[in-house]
Amino acid sequence: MTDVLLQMTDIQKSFPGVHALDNACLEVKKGEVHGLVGENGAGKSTLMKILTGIYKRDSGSIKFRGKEIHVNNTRESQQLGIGIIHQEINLMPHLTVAENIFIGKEPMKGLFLDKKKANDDAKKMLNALNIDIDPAIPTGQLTVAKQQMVEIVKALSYDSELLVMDEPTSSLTENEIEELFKIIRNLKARGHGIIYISHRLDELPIITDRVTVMRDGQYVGTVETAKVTKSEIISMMVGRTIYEEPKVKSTVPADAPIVLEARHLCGNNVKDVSFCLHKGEILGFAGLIGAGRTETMRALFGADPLDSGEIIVNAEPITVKSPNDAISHGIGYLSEDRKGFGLAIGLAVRDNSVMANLDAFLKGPFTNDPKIDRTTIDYVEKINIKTPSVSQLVVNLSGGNQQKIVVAKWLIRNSDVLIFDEPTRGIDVGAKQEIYKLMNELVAEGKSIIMISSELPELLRMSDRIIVMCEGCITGEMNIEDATQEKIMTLATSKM
Amino acid sequence: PAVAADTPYIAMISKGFQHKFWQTVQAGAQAAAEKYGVKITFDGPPSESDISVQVDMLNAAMANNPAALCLAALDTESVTEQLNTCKEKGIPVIGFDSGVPNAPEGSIISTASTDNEAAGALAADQMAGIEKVMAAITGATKDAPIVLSVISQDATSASITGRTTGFVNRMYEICNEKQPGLVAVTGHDKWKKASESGDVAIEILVSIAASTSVTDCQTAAQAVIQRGPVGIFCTNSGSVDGMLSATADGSDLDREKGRYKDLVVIGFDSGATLLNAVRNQWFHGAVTQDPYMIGFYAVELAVKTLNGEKVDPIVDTGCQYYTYQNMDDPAIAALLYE
Amino acid sequence: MEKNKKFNFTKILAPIVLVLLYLFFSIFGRNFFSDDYLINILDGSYYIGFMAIGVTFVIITGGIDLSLGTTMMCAALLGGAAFNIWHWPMIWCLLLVVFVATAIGFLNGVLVAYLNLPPFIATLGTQMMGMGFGAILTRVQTMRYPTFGTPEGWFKNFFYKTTAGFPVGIFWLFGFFLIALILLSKTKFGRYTFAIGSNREAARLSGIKINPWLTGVYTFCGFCCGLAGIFYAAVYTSIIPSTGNGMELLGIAGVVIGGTSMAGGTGTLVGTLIGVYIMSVLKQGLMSMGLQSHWQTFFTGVVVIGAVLLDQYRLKQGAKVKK
Amino acid sequence: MEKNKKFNFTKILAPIVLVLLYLFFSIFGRNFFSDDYLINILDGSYYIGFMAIGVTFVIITGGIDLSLGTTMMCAALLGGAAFNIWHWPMIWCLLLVVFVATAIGFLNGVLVAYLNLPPFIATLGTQMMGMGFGAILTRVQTMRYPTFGTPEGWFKNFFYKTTAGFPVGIFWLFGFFLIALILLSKTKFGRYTFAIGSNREAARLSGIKINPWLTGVYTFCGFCCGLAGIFYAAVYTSIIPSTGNGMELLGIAGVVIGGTSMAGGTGTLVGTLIGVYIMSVLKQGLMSMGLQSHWQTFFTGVVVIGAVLLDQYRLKQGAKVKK
Ligand SMILES: Nc1ncnc2c1ncn2[C@@H]1O[C@H](COP(=O)(O)OP(=O)(O)OP(=O)(O)O)[C@@H](O)[C@H]1O
Ligand SMILES: Nc1ncnc2c1ncn2[C@@H]1O[C@H](COP(=O)(O)OP(=O)(O)OP(=O)(O)O)[C@@H](O)[C@H]1O
Ligand SMILES: [Mg+2]
Ligand SMILES: [Mg+2]
Repeated sequence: MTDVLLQMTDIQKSFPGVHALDNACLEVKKGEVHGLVGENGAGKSTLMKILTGIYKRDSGSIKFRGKEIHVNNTRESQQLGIGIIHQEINLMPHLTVAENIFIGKEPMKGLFLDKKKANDDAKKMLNALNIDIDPAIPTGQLTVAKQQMVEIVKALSYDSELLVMDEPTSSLTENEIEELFKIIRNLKARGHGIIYISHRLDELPIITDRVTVMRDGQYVGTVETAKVTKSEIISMMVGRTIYEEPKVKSTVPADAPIVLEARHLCGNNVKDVSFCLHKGEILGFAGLIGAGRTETMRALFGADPLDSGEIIVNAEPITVKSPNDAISHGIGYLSEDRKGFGLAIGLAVRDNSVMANLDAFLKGPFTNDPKIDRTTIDYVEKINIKTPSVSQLVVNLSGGNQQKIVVAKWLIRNSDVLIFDEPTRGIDVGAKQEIYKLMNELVAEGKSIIMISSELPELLRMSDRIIVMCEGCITGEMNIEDATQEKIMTLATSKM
Repeated sequence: PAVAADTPYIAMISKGFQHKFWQTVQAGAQAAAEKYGVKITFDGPPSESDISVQVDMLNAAMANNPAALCLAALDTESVTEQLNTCKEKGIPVIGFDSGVPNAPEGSIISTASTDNEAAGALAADQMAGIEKVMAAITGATKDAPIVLSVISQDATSASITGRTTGFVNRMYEICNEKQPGLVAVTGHDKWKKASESGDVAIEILVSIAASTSVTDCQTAAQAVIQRGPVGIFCTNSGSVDGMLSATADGSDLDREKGRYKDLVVIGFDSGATLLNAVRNQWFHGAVTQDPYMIGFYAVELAVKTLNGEKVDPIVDTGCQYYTYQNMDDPAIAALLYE
Repeated sequence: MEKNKKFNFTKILAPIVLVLLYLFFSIFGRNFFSDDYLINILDGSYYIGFMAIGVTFVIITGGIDLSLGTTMMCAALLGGAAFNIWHWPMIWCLLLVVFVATAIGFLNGVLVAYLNLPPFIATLGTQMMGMGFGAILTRVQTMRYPTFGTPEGWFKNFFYKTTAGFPVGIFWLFGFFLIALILLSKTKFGRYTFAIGSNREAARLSGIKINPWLTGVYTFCGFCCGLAGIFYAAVYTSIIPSTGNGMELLGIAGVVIGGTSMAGGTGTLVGTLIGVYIMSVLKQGLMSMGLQSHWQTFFTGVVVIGAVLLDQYRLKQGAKVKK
Repeated sequence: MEKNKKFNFTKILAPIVLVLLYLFFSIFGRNFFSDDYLINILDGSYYIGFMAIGVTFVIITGGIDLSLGTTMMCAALLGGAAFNIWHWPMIWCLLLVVFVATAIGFLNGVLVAYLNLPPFIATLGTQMMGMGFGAILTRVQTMRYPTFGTPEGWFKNFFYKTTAGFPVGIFWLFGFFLIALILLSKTKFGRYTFAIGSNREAARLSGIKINPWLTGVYTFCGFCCGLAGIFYAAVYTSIIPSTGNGMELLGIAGVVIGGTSMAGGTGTLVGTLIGVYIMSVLKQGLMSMGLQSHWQTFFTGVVVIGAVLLDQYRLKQGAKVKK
């Protein structure tokens, strides 16, 4: 029993209206990488936040190194030797890398801060992980991936005996993930315990020893990674078995007309991008983080300025100076950052659903509220949005349902071309399936979709054609019949 | 709950509350109230530009069903309607301090006040009576013009404009007699007057502060001092305070070693700092009113009116000029407050 | 859910506070429970009411307007100048008041929307500019509006009190309030006001042209200040140059007491109106108790903090989730 | 990169504007280039300077303090009451001034940090409360501090001007400025001030106890207001009750002109000091040109907007990234 580092038993936690954790359990041994998986909202992050003192548990016991602990805040958990890398990036963008790493434990020279020592030490730590970042620049100027690396360095700097990693790889590239795994293995070798949360189930066999699965706040079971398959884990997560069925052949007829064509688009991190989209097609965009896919689509959509290039919709050149221009030509854009750019989460479902098309819901100078409600209800039913009513605030819905509301918004606007940017980011397996189904229905109805995704299996499953980008340029294009993960990764990493 | 019906209630609304001047007025009013057995309340807005606050106070006072009202209006027009209402309701209104100039016929029974134009003129007379000022006036030429200045905290309140006008007019008169056609009034449109000949030997500069706050009065004073005037008249406590803080509490005006030792300054009212400045001869002197009697008369007039007695429409409560020499005379000292 | 809670609070708790305050002063104040005081309560809050209605829209967009008071005064001053100096007919003077205030609101809108200045700073700047501008143009002279019974005195009878003494201003304020209510809840303008305040970027990516709408909101707020200016002039007659700063805080306090969050995205006009009347009752009530005016200031501060603390307490969970 | 640009701007452009303004008025103003005006420029900005230094910290945390001016006045009033009414020795009165202001700052801190009120609202409330409180306690009497040459006159010689007329206040202001500079850039307090403003939640999750530190920042700001109160009293002698509101905007304007962003996370004290002097030079300069004082108000507004527009323009890219 001495090798048990952490033992969490029967943890209960309620938020008003939500029973987030119900008898959750977790046991981590020394020198173990312990995977923690479950659908969105299963309570993984909440459990970790309870462990690190951010939330208070309602009941249950936590034993760390055999001793019952009660931590009230992050500092206390740090002092006990429990560190955490949060799911969301938690850096202070105006502070430098070194300042962020040493926040709360600044090297001091008497009463004053020792900036030089901080910078030197930070440099050493970054070098040790092969990360090339200047410790003296503000983190706000780093890419998301580099910020993630800084987070990791910061968490490691505490030299915690138990380190929680809540989706650390969600915005890292393959190479960076490889570096991270090296670090994890190193920590493990030194006897540290690691809790590793991820939605990328493929990572589990590579890095974890055991996996605990949670569902709806409850403990489902703990298994040894080597002894289970991915689909077994998935069925534990969702309570049913899901079969992935990659697309083998494009469903688009060869003579389908071109609905959208981009010619030589140039903008911020967009370098001479040209492509076309056929009616009824799902066009996948692959690439590593920072490949410029989002930028391309934002420029196309008028969200960011376009330096040069032509956009042709249904054989007619159009000028796009603002999203409004793009929308009026039947283009809709689902942002990768739902809360930031996609939804007014403080407003009701019905307010969001008609936001892009309010003009169609006016009666004279006034809004036609009954019609808004009717239409919204129609779409809630049609695409199966789970919400108690259309006056529910969006903030209270789960991620997948929020995503569907964005879809409903563009459908209500009657957009023919839909740009889905990471439509399944941060939503759970079940909800993902629903989104896929919805996308297939939409193309069957004659709509056309551009889908950006960082998950290759997803792209291979959904797309009719795949375009690969790297550093702002298109580096390749292939039909689904010819596409393989290897081919895409090669193109995604080949600089022109 | 209503006050016992037998003690008449008189509401007094002043123009301010913060300055010692008003506290002395209140003391006088209180004394009269005790003498005549009436109940009074005394309130005023936080600053002398808060017209809306005063109007609200007046409305509240009227809603309190007073037997009589005593009022020192910040601005006549803004209370005209209330005065008419009082007249209809038969609530007698007594003006005090600057009163309610140009009030509608018959709405003000009587006013206990200083004749402010006379007070301003008195300051002008006193200033011109000082030898070196007179010498400067007679000696001024259009090539070496001199400046005489008046600093006021605002151009709105009747008492302050009255004093300003009194001073400017009398000074203009005096100077124009000595230097015909060479006197101009500058600084503010209300008093602006070009010289008759087009050349200027004596400039009477009217400076109005940006707001009634001490900081703005000080800035106004600083700007005037920079013009190197021969004499300055400050028309009320606010501008006196501004002047004092622009001159290190007046010590810069020290007759022997001050930076502006030749500058003649005349103040208005009293108060510890001003008295100190006068006593040290930093200020040549100051005009004082009789705030205690203003308050006392106001209540007395109200009581008399309530008793059906006939009262004079104006009771001049008088003003005096004091210098370091006479400020301890009992007759004067009684008018001064710390 | 959260919104409903909020509605409940604004719709029930704030009115209860208002009624309790009124009862309290009716018992302890001198003659407070009377027509006279009721009329004072109404009269003293027209101008604050108009400002508060306007700034409610601005605050819902997540902005702020610090120029409310000086805009009102600057506009009223210019209208007064038109009347006193240029001798325009009254009606034109009133149109000028509204026009000037609307123009300043428009300037605020352009600064905030097109030039992307933080609202606090943009309106701090126009606050000072407006205050200076009015004084410069009128040469720092007090401007006076016609009084009852003078040739143009209809102005007062029309906006303030009938000759019989009936406070007609209340009809104007409530009439305008209803229009604003419809504007906020039943029109595109209102919806976009909420949308911008809730998530500006999401609104933009939904094809809403943020800049013109946001400019519109500030312009509307300026327009409200213009109306406030007319009613201020009708009630108080004289307009002193270089004043008006500080009054914006009364307007904003009304909105805040009414339960509208400074973070934007939510807010109710009913709450605002109740907030304004809570302040007005407090002010008149303290006067009826013979407490001097600084007690009002003190207690208004207490009420502002108290109201928001209460709101905070009820919305605790909602706030957490939002964060 | 962005930060560097900002530093360059604050370190070079703002001083250039200051120098240009000074030169401009030296040429066109009457007697502007003189000791007298220089001293006026310094004297008139002590109290604004202290307030601005304090509120710079608050603004860096992403907050705001609207109670600056009234806190200063309330504290100065109470100190004056101690001197005038209770006849305390001067030194105790001054300690009382600092104590009262610090206490109000602490209250602000508690409201903002522990009770989680939006800073705008919390400090709006304490603004009103402070204004009322000072007036209530002193029974609305103007409080006067000792003048030069009176028994306790050392106070003025010590804080304002030596008997020889040298403006010693400047040493105090600059001395305190240096201390604040070290506090902001060299200590944990300063570091956490930036951290909280940059990302409060991240700072919290990094184990920083936000509440005490944030309370500390507001308390420090209150302390600065206390110092401002002493210098206000030293320069202006008389403290009038129920005043001070509006002055907070001067302090805030100084910070804003100095290039500190209202969004929090960045800011420089050097910029703040330059901002304060830009306002002071403008004020005195316009006076020296014989322009009436409301021109100052107008131009201060223009400068506030102009400064931020310029800053905006240079930081355009940075802002985009932040968004
Ligand atoms: N502060 C909160 N207030 C109310 N409900 C909360 C709060 N935090 C979490 N929840 C709810 O608790 C449940 C568990 O959430 P949690 O974030 O732990 O899930 P998760 O497993 O980490 O999901 P994901 O994979 O999306 O990160 C969800 O239903 C969520 O909505
Ligand atoms: N204003 C900016 N300044 C500096 N770098 C920027 C700026 N905007 C974006 N970038 C960088 O440009 C790159 C492209 O970003 P982005 O994440 O949008 O690409 P992407 O291909 O859409 O990736 P994904 O959608 O998978 O995250 C990133 O490295 C990002 O950090
Ligand atoms: Mg999570
Ligand atoms: Mg992207």
